[in-house]
Amino acid sequence: MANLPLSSQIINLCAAVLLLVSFAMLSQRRVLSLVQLFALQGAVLCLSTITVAWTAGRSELYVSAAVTLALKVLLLPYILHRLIRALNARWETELLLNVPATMLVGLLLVIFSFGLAQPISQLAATVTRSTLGIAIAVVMLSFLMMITRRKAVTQVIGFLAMENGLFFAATSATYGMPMVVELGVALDVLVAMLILGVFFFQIREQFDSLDLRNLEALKEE
Amino acid sequence: MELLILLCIPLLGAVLLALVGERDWAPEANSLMSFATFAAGAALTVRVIGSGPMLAFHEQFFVDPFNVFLVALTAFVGFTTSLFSRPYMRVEQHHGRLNRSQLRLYHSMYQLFTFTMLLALLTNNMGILWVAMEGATLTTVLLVSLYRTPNGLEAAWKYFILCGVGIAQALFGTILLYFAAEKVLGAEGTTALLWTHLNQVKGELEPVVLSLAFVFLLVGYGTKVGLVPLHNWLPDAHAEGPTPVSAVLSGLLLNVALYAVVRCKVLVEGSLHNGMAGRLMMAFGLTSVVVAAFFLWRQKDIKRLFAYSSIEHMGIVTFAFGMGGPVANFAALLHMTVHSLTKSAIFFAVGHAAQKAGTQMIEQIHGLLKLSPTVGWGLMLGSLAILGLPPFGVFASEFLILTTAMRDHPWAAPILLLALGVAFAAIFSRVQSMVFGEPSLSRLPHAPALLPVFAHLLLVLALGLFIPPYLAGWYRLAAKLIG
Amino acid sequence: MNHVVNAGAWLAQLVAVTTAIAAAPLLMGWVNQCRAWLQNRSGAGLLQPYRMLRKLLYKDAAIASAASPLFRVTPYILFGAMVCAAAVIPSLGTTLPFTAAADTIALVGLFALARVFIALAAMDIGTAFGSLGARREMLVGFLAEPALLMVFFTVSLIAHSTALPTMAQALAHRGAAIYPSLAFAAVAFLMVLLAENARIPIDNPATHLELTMIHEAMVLEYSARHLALIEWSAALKLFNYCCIGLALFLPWGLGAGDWRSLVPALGFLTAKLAVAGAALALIETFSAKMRIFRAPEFLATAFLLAVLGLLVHLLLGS
Amino acid sequence: MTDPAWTMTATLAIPLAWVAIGSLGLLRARSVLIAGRVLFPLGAAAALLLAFLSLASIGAPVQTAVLPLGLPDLPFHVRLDALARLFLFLIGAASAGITIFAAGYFRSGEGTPPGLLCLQYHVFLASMAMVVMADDAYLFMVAWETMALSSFFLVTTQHRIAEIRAAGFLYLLLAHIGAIGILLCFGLLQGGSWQFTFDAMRAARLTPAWSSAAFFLAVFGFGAKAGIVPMHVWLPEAHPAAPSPVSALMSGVMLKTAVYGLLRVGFDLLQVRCWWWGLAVLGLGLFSALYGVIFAAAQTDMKRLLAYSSIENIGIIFIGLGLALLFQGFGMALPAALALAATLYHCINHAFFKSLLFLATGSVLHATRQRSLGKLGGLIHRMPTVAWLALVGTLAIAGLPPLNGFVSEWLLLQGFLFSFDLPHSFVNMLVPIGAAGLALAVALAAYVMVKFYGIIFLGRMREPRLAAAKDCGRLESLGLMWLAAVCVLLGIFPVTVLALLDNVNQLLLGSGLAPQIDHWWLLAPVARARASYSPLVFLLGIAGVTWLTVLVVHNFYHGRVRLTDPWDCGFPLQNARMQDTAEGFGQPIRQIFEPFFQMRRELPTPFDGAPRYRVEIGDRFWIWLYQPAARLVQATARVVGLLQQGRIAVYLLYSFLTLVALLLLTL
Repeated sequence: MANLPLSSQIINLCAAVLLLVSFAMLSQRRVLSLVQLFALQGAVLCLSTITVAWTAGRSELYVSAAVTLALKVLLLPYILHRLIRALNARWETELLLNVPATMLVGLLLVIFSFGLAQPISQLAATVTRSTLGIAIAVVMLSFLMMITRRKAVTQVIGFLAMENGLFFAATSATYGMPMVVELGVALDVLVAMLILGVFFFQIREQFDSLDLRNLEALKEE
Repeated sequence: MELLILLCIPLLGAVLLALVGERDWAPEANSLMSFATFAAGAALTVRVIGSGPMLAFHEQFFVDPFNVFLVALTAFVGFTTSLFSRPYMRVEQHHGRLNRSQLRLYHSMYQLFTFTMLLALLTNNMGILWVAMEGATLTTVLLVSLYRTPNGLEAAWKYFILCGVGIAQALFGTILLYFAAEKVLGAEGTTALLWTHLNQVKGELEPVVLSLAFVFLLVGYGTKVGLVPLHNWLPDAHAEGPTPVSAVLSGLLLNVALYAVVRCKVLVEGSLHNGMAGRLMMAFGLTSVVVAAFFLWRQKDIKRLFAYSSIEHMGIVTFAFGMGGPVANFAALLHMTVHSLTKSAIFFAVGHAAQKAGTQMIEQIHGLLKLSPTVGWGLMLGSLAILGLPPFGVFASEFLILTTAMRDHPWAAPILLLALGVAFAAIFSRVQSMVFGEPSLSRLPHAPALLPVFAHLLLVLALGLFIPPYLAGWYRLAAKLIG
Repeated sequence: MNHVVNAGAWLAQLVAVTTAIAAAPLLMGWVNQCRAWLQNRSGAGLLQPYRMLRKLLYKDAAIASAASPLFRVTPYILFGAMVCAAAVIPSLGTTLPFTAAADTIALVGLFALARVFIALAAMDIGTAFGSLGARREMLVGFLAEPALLMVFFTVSLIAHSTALPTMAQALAHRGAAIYPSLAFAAVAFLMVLLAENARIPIDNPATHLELTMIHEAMVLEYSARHLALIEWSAALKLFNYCCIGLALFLPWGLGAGDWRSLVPALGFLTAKLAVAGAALALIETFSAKMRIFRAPEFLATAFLLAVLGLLVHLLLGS
Repeated sequence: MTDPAWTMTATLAIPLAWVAIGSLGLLRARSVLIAGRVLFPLGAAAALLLAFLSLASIGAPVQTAVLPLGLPDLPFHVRLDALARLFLFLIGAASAGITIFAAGYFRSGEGTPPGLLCLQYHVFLASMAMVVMADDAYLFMVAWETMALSSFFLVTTQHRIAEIRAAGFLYLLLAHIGAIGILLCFGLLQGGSWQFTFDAMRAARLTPAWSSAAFFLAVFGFGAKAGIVPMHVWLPEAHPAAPSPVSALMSGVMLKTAVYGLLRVGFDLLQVRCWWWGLAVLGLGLFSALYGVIFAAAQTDMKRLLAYSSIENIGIIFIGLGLALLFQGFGMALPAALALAATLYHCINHAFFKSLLFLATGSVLHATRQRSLGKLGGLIHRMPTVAWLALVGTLAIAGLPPLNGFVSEWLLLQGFLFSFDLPHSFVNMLVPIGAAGLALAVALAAYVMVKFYGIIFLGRMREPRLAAAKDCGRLESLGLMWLAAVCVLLGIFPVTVLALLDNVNQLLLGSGLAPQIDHWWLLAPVARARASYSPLVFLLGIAGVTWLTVLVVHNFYHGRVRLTDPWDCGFPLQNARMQDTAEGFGQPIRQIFEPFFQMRRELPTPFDGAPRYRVEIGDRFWIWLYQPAARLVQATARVVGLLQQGRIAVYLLYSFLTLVALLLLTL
């Protein structure tokens, strides 16, 4: 570690924090805290993007960082916050898998992700290559979170966290995608969030709750 | 130029219909827009056939025989579906299942969906392809949940989450692709995600990265194709949305998603040279065919039934693309075409039948032939066509796929045939009980639009007996492109 | 065996057919007479069948009003078929011109034709007994027919032919060779003969007991000349069967079919038929009528024996 | 007439004309008059033309053509050779009679409108003709499945009746499964050339193992269509469900296309043949023949009875086919030719007599609206034309001389006689047992046909309303007469027919019976000393003697007849219900062959006020084979259905696990 430049150390730190936040999200039952963790995740992401932009001298990454800040740190958590208050869905009542077991699976996933990233990282020329494994791990953990949660809101937060992981992968492995794509992705995420917001209201209108157990009627009996 | 018009018309239409989509003449406007799109698509097709592949707008758009054929198909099915949806949506409104604002949403999203489909097909940028696919998901989510019923919401939610997660994997795959390409093409330009460039240098791309990328891309776009075991959203979304949406989902969206997979496969195969991508696709395809065939046995809802049939056929096409080679690719393209035409025709007929019966439950629909012979025959012939009975075109493509399978992978042919047999028994027994027997239906306030049904079936029939040389040549070119 | 279409052969053919037609009731009378003797009765005499026929022919026919033309035409067809069969069977000589028209398989077909017609006629009136008889007759028929065919197959193995004259010739000239397969075939043939001709143990020609009768149940509705023709056909059938049996298993003394050989052949035939008739009477006397449901077992045994004969031949190569 | 190009064009024009005629029917779909008086007779004329054309050119050299249709790399190939021409003759000649009958038969009412029926009917005809003409796998499959499809629609004409729908479904399902077998067979046949023309398949060289696989796939596929046990279950369901002309066409003609297919594959496309195939086909045929005829004897529905009889006859055809394969496998040219000729002969025979009988049941059905044998009887008095023509068919199918059914059975038995010369010591003992089985089947067929004819047409009417039955119309009787006449002609002039069939022998076996056929009136396929049969002499003999007897009896005695009540051993109380029923007539068979049946009896007790006896005959194969298969599919579907159990988390898990598994795979 010692011989790494400061920027890399910062990025690595960010990566570690991201991973930590992901685990925190995995174990967190309070929905509002989850939103805060999500905002934190976005902030760390923003920080790491700025660092990458500064280190690599890629000016368009500043734009990305700004979009991230606006969207993932401010706008989306705000929308979520409002939604949760409006829908009165503060608590995740129960998980499909208890927390220790989830953590254990998460740990295995992290090992798996690191193993997966190993051959790719060796090819990467960027300063941030070692963080690719963490990016994959974040994606996987978000996936796990979506699987284990029963509330529609938490599932969406998991979905957004996964998006964060992807974004982190994009910046850490390749200094970001072309701008058009970045913007397109951001637009999609925003629109998705809006649509989901509408959905929450409709679901609650129909079922009086956001519990996903209400959404198990369509099946092969 | 045609390209720009082609993309602008549906976008304009979406905006326009978002404003006036609740008017009485909105369905006609929708059809008109779709027709204009179709005309532009036809013009583009003619041009590409005449002067070969083209690039446009800083290489951001790209048209070759492979995608132009899908563009033409998409525009055509989009147009005929809009024709079908005119009386259909009017009847829905009449029955009070839809209000005016929902109708406006429907029309606007219909056009937007067409736009995203065309964008996904025409773009040269793998990133934009992803954006368009996600856009298509978003528009169709709104379409699926149009009725705001509990089941509709559930279906839309599942569709959204599953496809959203799936497509996130595809984004990761795209990132990895970019990661690999960047080393060869350089990060400075924006060329590193352009398919034409990637295709030129595919031999130099890093195999390890590409194989990982392909896994993510396959799982991602494969979710949208409806490959088993990623298919779970598909039957729900098909069954709960309005029937025109089911028709375009089956007829177009699945094709476009598969198109994305195939584009990726071309790159990956070019880099890996070990047939891994093909084998994966074959495995997914075969699983889908077999599992879907058995799923068909448990269906009580007519639209779900045909949704599973779509999974089955997408499995067949995926399998064929997985096998690769000129004949299999040719057959797969042909199968895509005839499946789109046939399945949308079936959904048209099913839509009318379900409206007449006031239910989608198979057990409660009888004697279509007696009360409405044209709808009955449309459904019957469409089902027979989709089941691969000659002289319909589906048989032609299945014949080619099966014979190729016998040659290249003899073990797969009996499995495919068995699944086809199981599917035959399942679908036919149900359709027969609906079409035949004592009638249980009522009349509708608007005359059904049967022109699209029989136009599609006639095309499919013609393709079974005679494939015009220029069409065959075009398929061959496309098949060669895919390799 | 070239197609000899000379007058002499045709005349011999005519003699053979006439002999058959004329002598068939005599054979029937002889069997009945022997049976009477064996049962310590004096019997009605050799000529009783002729008297019977004459009486029937002179009577007015009484026909059920529900009868269709089929009912009336059947006795004639039956008689025609039996006469044709008689013409085909080499009873006197082996080169009679008509014999080429049918081999043994065709002969079996001819018997089947007669059987189907009489069964149909029996069903025509629509009485309980008629259809009962038809059913039983067809039951016996479908079991006897394959057995008979197998018998012919066994013999044709030796003769390499299914044409009766050729078979008879081949067997007549076999010298001292012993064919065990023929013994099986002969027993099977005998069993078929008993069944097909409505003799004990399958049927009792002398009874009208509804539980047991087969042939008589079918012809209950016939009277007068129709009945006469049917009785005559039955006699001809017995005669034909006996001649087939003789041609296959005791083929000595058959003429070639020309004038000179005709007279000794006639003598041989008379002698052999006399013995056969007596033997038939003996068998009938010594056995008891079976229940109708036992008939399939009886005929299955015949069938089995015939097939065994065949296999024995293949196994022993002789 | 024998100008090759001209006959090819003309032969191809006829299916086209059929399709055109059928399409015309759609213009006035509801008009019985146009369909019945114009279109169907036109179709019959085309059929007749096809028959004559094929007959006249049967000895002509092989002609091929490529049509500008089909797949880009595999346009439609057609080919006319002796085999194709023979079956075209069969299709044309039999369908001519059936179509002219149909012209008078179809009426408006419930079910498919006549115009549409006309289209389906003629497409059916055209597809059968194309099956026979096809010279590549694609066209063959297209025609084959079109045939199945059009006949399915014809079967389900009365689709509002649930049993008919079920029958149609079963039929199409088995046809489809059979088609899958055929497709696989073609896949093997191309033998690595990946050309799906039949020419390429002829040129392919397969190993014996692959040849055997291909052959047995063909037996499976074509057997499903032909109704070979155990793929026969659709036949007794579909034939009664269909309108009678359709049953006639399916049973008489369509089943033969399956035989054609097997002949084409077995003798023409496959170059390597093994003798033991013959044994297997022979065994299958034998079992089918016995099974079919035993079940036919137990039936109480006249069309079901005929359907089972079709199974029997197809079994006999397969016996012949197996025998021919066996002989050819051992290089015995003459016996092979004999057996093959017998097979082909029986195909033609069955086409005519079975069509005749099915059409006769159609007339009975129209006149009485009754299919159950237990409610018919005495119809010879009300429907003499139908009854007498049906008698011809009955005698023919029962295999009685001098009609046609006997000729083919005679030839087949003659073929069996050669089996003793087979060089394989085990086989030469096994095959004669086959002859015994065949003889038993044929004898049982006579039993069945006596039951069929006697109960429908003879005796007294079992229901009072039968008295209102009317004889068939003019067009219908014309159709029946044509078929009956051909039956008689085929029976009387076997030598002429054999000379025609010999063209096929030459094509498929490379050798024929030709030198053995010399006298036109005397059938002696091997040598006169060995066996000979002359139906003409036979017929003249019987007719002459009968006539003479009539003359003698009437001249010497007298012809007075008194009409009375039946005597019946003096039983005083008699009514029509005291006749044997269909169940009663079948009772001995049910008893003897009890293990074959799945029987459910309902017996009255001695104290029943209104005693009732009921017996239901079930097919054991249905219980042993089809129901377990259906249950297996259902069970699998149930298991598969667990995949979709509604919980989104589980779906995500699938996606997740798939991803992880694939990643592990690539690592």
